[in-house]
Amino acid sequence: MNAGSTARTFLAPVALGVLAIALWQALVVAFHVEPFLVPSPFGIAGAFTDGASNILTASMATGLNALIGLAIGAVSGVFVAIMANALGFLDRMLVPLVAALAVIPIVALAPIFYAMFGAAAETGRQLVAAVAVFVPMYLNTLHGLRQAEPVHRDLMRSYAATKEQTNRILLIPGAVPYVLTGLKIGSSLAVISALIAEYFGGPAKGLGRAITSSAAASNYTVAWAYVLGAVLLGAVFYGVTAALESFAHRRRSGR
Amino acid sequence: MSKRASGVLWGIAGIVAALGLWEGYKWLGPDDGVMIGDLIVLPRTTDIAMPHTWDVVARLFEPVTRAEGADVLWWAVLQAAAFSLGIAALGWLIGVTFGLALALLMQRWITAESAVLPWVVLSQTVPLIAIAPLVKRWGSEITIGSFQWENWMSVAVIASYLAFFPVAVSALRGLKSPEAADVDLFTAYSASWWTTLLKLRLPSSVPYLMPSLRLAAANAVVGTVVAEVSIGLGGGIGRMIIEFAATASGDPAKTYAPILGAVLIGLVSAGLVALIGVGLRRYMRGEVPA
Amino acid sequence: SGGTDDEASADSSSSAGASEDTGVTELKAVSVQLQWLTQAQFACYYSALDQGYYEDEGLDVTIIPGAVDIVPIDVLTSGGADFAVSWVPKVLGSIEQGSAVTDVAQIFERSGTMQVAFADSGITSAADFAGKNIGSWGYGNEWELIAGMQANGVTLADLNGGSTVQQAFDMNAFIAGDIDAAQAMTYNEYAQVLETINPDTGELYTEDDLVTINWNDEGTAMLQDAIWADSDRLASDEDYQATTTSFIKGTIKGCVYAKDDPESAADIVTAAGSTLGTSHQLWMANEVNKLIFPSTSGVGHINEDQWDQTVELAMTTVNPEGSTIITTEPPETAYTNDYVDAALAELTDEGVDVYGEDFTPIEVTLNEGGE
Amino acid sequence: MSEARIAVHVDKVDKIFTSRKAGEVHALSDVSLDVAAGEFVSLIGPSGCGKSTLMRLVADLDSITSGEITVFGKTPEQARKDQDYGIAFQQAGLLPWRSVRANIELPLEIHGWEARDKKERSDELLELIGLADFADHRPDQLSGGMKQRVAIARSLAERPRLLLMDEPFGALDEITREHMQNELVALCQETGAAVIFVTHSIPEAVFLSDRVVVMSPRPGRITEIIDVKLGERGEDLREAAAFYDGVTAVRTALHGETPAGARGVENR
Amino acid sequence: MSEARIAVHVDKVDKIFTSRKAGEVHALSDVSLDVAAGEFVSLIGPSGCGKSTLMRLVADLDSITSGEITVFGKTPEQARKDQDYGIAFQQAGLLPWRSVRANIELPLEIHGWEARDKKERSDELLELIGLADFADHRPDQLSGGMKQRVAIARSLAERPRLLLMDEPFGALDEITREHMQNELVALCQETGAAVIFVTHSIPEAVFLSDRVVVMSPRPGRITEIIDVKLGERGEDLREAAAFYDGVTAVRTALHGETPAGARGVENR
Ligand SMILES: Nc1ncnc2c1ncn2[C@@H]1O[C@H](COP(=O)(O)OP(=O)(O)OP(=O)(O)O)[C@@H](O)[C@H]1O
Ligand SMILES: Nc1ncnc2c1ncn2[C@@H]1O[C@H](COP(=O)(O)OP(=O)(O)OP(=O)(O)O)[C@@H](O)[C@H]1O
Ligand SMILES: [Mg+2]
Ligand SMILES: [Mg+2]
Repeated sequence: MNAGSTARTFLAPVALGVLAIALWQALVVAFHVEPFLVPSPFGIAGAFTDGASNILTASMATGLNALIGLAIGAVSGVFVAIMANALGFLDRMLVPLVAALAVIPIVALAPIFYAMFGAAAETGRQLVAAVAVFVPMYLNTLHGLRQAEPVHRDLMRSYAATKEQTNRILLIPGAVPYVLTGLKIGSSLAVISALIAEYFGGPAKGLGRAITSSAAASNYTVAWAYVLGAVLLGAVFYGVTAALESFAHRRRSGR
Repeated sequence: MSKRASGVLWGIAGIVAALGLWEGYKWLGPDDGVMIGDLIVLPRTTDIAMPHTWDVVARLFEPVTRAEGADVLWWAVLQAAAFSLGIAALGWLIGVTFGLALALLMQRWITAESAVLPWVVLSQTVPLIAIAPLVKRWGSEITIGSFQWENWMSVAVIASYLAFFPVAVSALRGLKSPEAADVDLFTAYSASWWTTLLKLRLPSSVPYLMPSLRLAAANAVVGTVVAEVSIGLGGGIGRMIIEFAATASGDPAKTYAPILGAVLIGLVSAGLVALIGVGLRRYMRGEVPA
Repeated sequence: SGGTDDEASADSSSSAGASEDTGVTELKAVSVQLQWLTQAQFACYYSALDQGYYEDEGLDVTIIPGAVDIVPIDVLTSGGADFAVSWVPKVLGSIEQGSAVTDVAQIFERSGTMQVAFADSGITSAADFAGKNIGSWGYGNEWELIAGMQANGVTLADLNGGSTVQQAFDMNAFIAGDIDAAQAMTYNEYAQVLETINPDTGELYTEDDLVTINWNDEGTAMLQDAIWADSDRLASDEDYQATTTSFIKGTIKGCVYAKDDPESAADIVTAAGSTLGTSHQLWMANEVNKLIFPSTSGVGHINEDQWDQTVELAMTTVNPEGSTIITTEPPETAYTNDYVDAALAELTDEGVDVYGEDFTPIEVTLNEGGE
Repeated sequence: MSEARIAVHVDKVDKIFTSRKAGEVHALSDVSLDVAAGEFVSLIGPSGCGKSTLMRLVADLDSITSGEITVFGKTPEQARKDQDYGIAFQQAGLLPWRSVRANIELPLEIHGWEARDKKERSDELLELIGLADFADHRPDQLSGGMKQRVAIARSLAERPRLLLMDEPFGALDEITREHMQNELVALCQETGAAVIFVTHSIPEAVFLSDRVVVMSPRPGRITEIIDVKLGERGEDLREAAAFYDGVTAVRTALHGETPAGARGVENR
Repeated sequence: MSEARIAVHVDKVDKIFTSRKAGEVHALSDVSLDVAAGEFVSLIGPSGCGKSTLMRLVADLDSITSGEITVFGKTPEQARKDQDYGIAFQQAGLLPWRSVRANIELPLEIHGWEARDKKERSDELLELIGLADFADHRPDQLSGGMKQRVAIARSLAERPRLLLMDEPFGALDEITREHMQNELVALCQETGAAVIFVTHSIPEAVFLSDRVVVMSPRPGRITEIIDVKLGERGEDLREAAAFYDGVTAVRTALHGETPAGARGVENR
């Protein structure tokens, strides 16, 4: 049973992936599907290895923006959530603004940020990623800060702890797992947002530019190799944050 | 004052404060923004970067163009918003259905969960702007009898691609949320999987589902607008954003109109989802964030 | 509602009815994929549709506007359209990737792409680009720029930041000074700048405030808007061959109409769903006319020297990934004058002036925001 | 005892859990127990001694590792499918979105009873637990004791010959708890069902049971079975000497001490 | 009693909660009670009778509606700020991310003790509760009883003259519970603190207390105060006659019956 469940968590998804890729390859070969419809997985893999260094360079450019955006969004999301939790009115004032922020599409936001912060700099992209990260960060942190159990609140009050002490000792550590959940959700959003923002300005580097310029020349196998790069980059971001999250949850499990 | 009314008032206060902050900064901040070295850390305050809030509002009441019979801007935006909302709603519906089906599959067979869940997560790391043209191209291959795949269908499919994810993940959590004792009770009644699903798991999943439905709605809106831009479907907010970009320098206030439209449909869709929540209130005991 | 203004098409039901009455054969459904949104850049097609020139040729034409991620050639090869409008260098790349398409009419004889800078920037030629922020749209629209830089001994690595700056759909980045020399079409982005208030004067920017580097003058111009057809169908399908000639013929008539009455052409495009400002639309129609007329050898005829120059540049221009657009000469089928010449012949017979030697552009006054 | 008179027969049962975290847990070791029809048997013992596990095996909510269990002469699985038992847990486990009546009717609904019969039976049960006025209330409008009464009514809905109860009063306060115990005694007398009752409370076990099964952990086994047989149960019993004797006997068994003669005296 | 000898003075206190759902709840009505320094007083009564409320008022976790409370002659707020009391709840309420030692040091940390003093005091307390070996463990590695011991150590950290405990053993099983009661008795004797102890368990109240305050609900009021005075507490006491008498007395008071003479006899 022990071995069985390990097999399930690791082998099952791999098996499904292999199956899907095999089927994909078989279909492409059997029906002579044109690459502009669906390139073959082997073709993509080939283009991926051929262009590995270009893809790596592009991934680094996009990944750095995503990382900075993630950091800005995470820090500001947590900070604003702490403020909103401490000042009830701020929380209520932010409700419509956060709701609006959650539904502004990147395509609308990116041009504004480039106009504000300069189109030749990476700042606009980083901020687009930051905004995408901010929303889940803020909501999760706020939720986490409110999870403090009444017994703990009573305890802090009985110690005549200051607001600052209550925040530092009780609320913020208690919110950590929720903060990390927000970070996990935000991580892949950061990558996608930074990538899409490349369409609208900033230095012509990165995965987004590479995807479009390959696609514009009908070079879909290469375009897909860059998409694969984007997926891997997103997976790395997600994987690292998910590992952080589960580590925190494991440390915290059971009360 | 009722809690709801005070919430609305505070919300309005928040919007006013944000507008005040905008105008205040625009008034005080330097044209070139606040720079550290070459890096702009606080935005520029030129009319192009930050138009006056009242100019944006005033622009809404002027016609889109000076051409004969051009619609007044707010009306054009409203029409585009309604168009995009319709597609987003369809995308939401497809996404929610698919997400629920996936969650059921994963709840039913633990091996399916292990096999599928990582790919579900990975699917969200695919930049959708890259898949949008593909969906359109695949769609153009589809003709069944008189049925012809239309571009707006591609947009709806892309919207659903973003919408299904939170639903699948939260619904799975919700379906697994009943306490062991409750599940035992149903086992003791030798209830079938279906009965347990209908009478226990689905009702229990509502508190998990509601926030994810809202998130799915927001995602569907974002997906619709991005896909409209990407594959160039006319009539909606996405297309309007690119079209108006051509006048971004000469008429900066105009570019904000479709953004307001996007926010509007986002909020309307959240409101519509909240209506569903009213119908399911009996099953709600606090929400579990998606 | 919204979905239908997307694709412009003659009212097919009424024309079908008309054809029964007159005994003319039914109209043939034809679609053409543009490479960008509805605007006066495509005045030829919209005018032809509006004026019934396509109908006269027995065609029921649907015009499909493009978008950010739409590659017209792929729409053509995947059967999503019968013809596509696209720039030659981009398509050469697709051809090398295996797309079987043929340039059947070179509507634009001249390139509309230039690099625009402020007069006080010190930039007067591509040689001055080193160390500057140079804008480009990407999507294969950057080849003339890169070729021009290469001709002046400037590589991408010499630019500030080691690459071009991604240009959005607006000119904000240029006006804000983020981009020192921005890519601009004579008929669109250049006008966008001229529609913007110069904060120093409180008036609109004037052409005196700007310096332009025109690739036609620099010798690195490449062929732009051309009508592309499916090579395989051209080779095997006689019906398609005839349609091709008819479509080119109708289009050229549309161009001539736009040349003679740019105001009307601009209105037609606006009515077809473009939201560009009125003066901007007219400016665009007028500038596009300049790219077509006067025509050296008849509108649409592919001049071999221009074609060869484009191919040569495509084989020597190095992209950011270090490779050239194409590595081998395109196949024979990459272009043909057969259909356009047939169309030109018929038009000449009908007394249409396909050279426009007497063409004189109008004066267009741009208003703020293109209004 | 003849087959028919035996409700539950547990014979040399072992239960070993294998879990990823804790490895192998020997939850029950060589446990044998017979419960007669109509008999009230309590299981008591420190946390982790396997009380719940034993009850769950009888209910076929877990499967045994070795040994044999029969319920009314059938396998536990068959008994479960035949709805031979009713069950109640520590948390009332009411579905919060259902009214009191709908909660009571849940097993009937699952087993496809007619609407009329359901209504009739739930009316009866509501009367029995004294909550007829609360039929349309939702669980969160009830006190803890009321919820537990609903849960018990639900477990009785199909008139089972065997009731399995896992600390059903564990979450109640002492006073409500004593009240519920009185009610349970009355209900059992009325229905004549056999009961396996898991508890942590010595007085509760003594007050309710015909026999108290004392268990010890690691591995879970039965250390002693104490006959109580207090006769007629009533409020007075709780202050009766026989009751205190029973309590002392169970406490002594639990603490694993050999009851000394001297202490027995001191005890009185 | 002189001021100095009175730990807690509760005088004609009323507490009315106004909540959106339930409207006005009269949680305490005309409650008066004095607790002497070093005295152990238990509050017992059915759920909702206001035991926790009374304790929370003394701790200044809620504020009174009318009447007066003083703690060592000060207002409850002042007493709270002066850290005159230690408090423990039903859930141990340990912070799961802090080690056992860090949990015990929490109040010291908040009140700015020096690192050395903190360490010294927590060493003492860990010794006292017998968990010195577990200083660096996290709460989730402890059993329920161990957690509760840590919570009690925490409440003792600043050597308060008054301990407030709200069902601290409510979540423990009977055996661990009796064990903890013994420990608490020892601790109190050592420190000489006054204790207000809320419980649901009659034997627990009787075993621990000098006086048992019996309360009744709607509105919460004190119905009887029973002197127990069992003298030296030890394991034997639990089976002693005096103990059972105390239990009976409290039960009778709780059930609101007038103790009849005849019953007193039957009782023995
Ligand atoms: N599903 C399971 N997987 C692994 N171990 C289990 C499982 N269920 C119970 N156990 C273990 O079996 C032993 C007996 O558990 P059980 O729940 O029967 O004890 P209990 O007597 O009911 O305790 P309590 O009084 O705390 O309810 C314990 O050590 C427990 O940890
Ligand atoms: N914050 C509050 N708001 C409204 N009503 C409250 C609040 N706290 C307690 N009450 C009510 O006051 C009454 C007394 O509650 P309290 O918690 O003191 O009872 P208790 O004796 O401690 O009960 P238990 O034994 O269940 O802990 C109850 O009716 C309760 O519902
Ligand atoms: Mg148990
Ligand atoms: Mg209480």
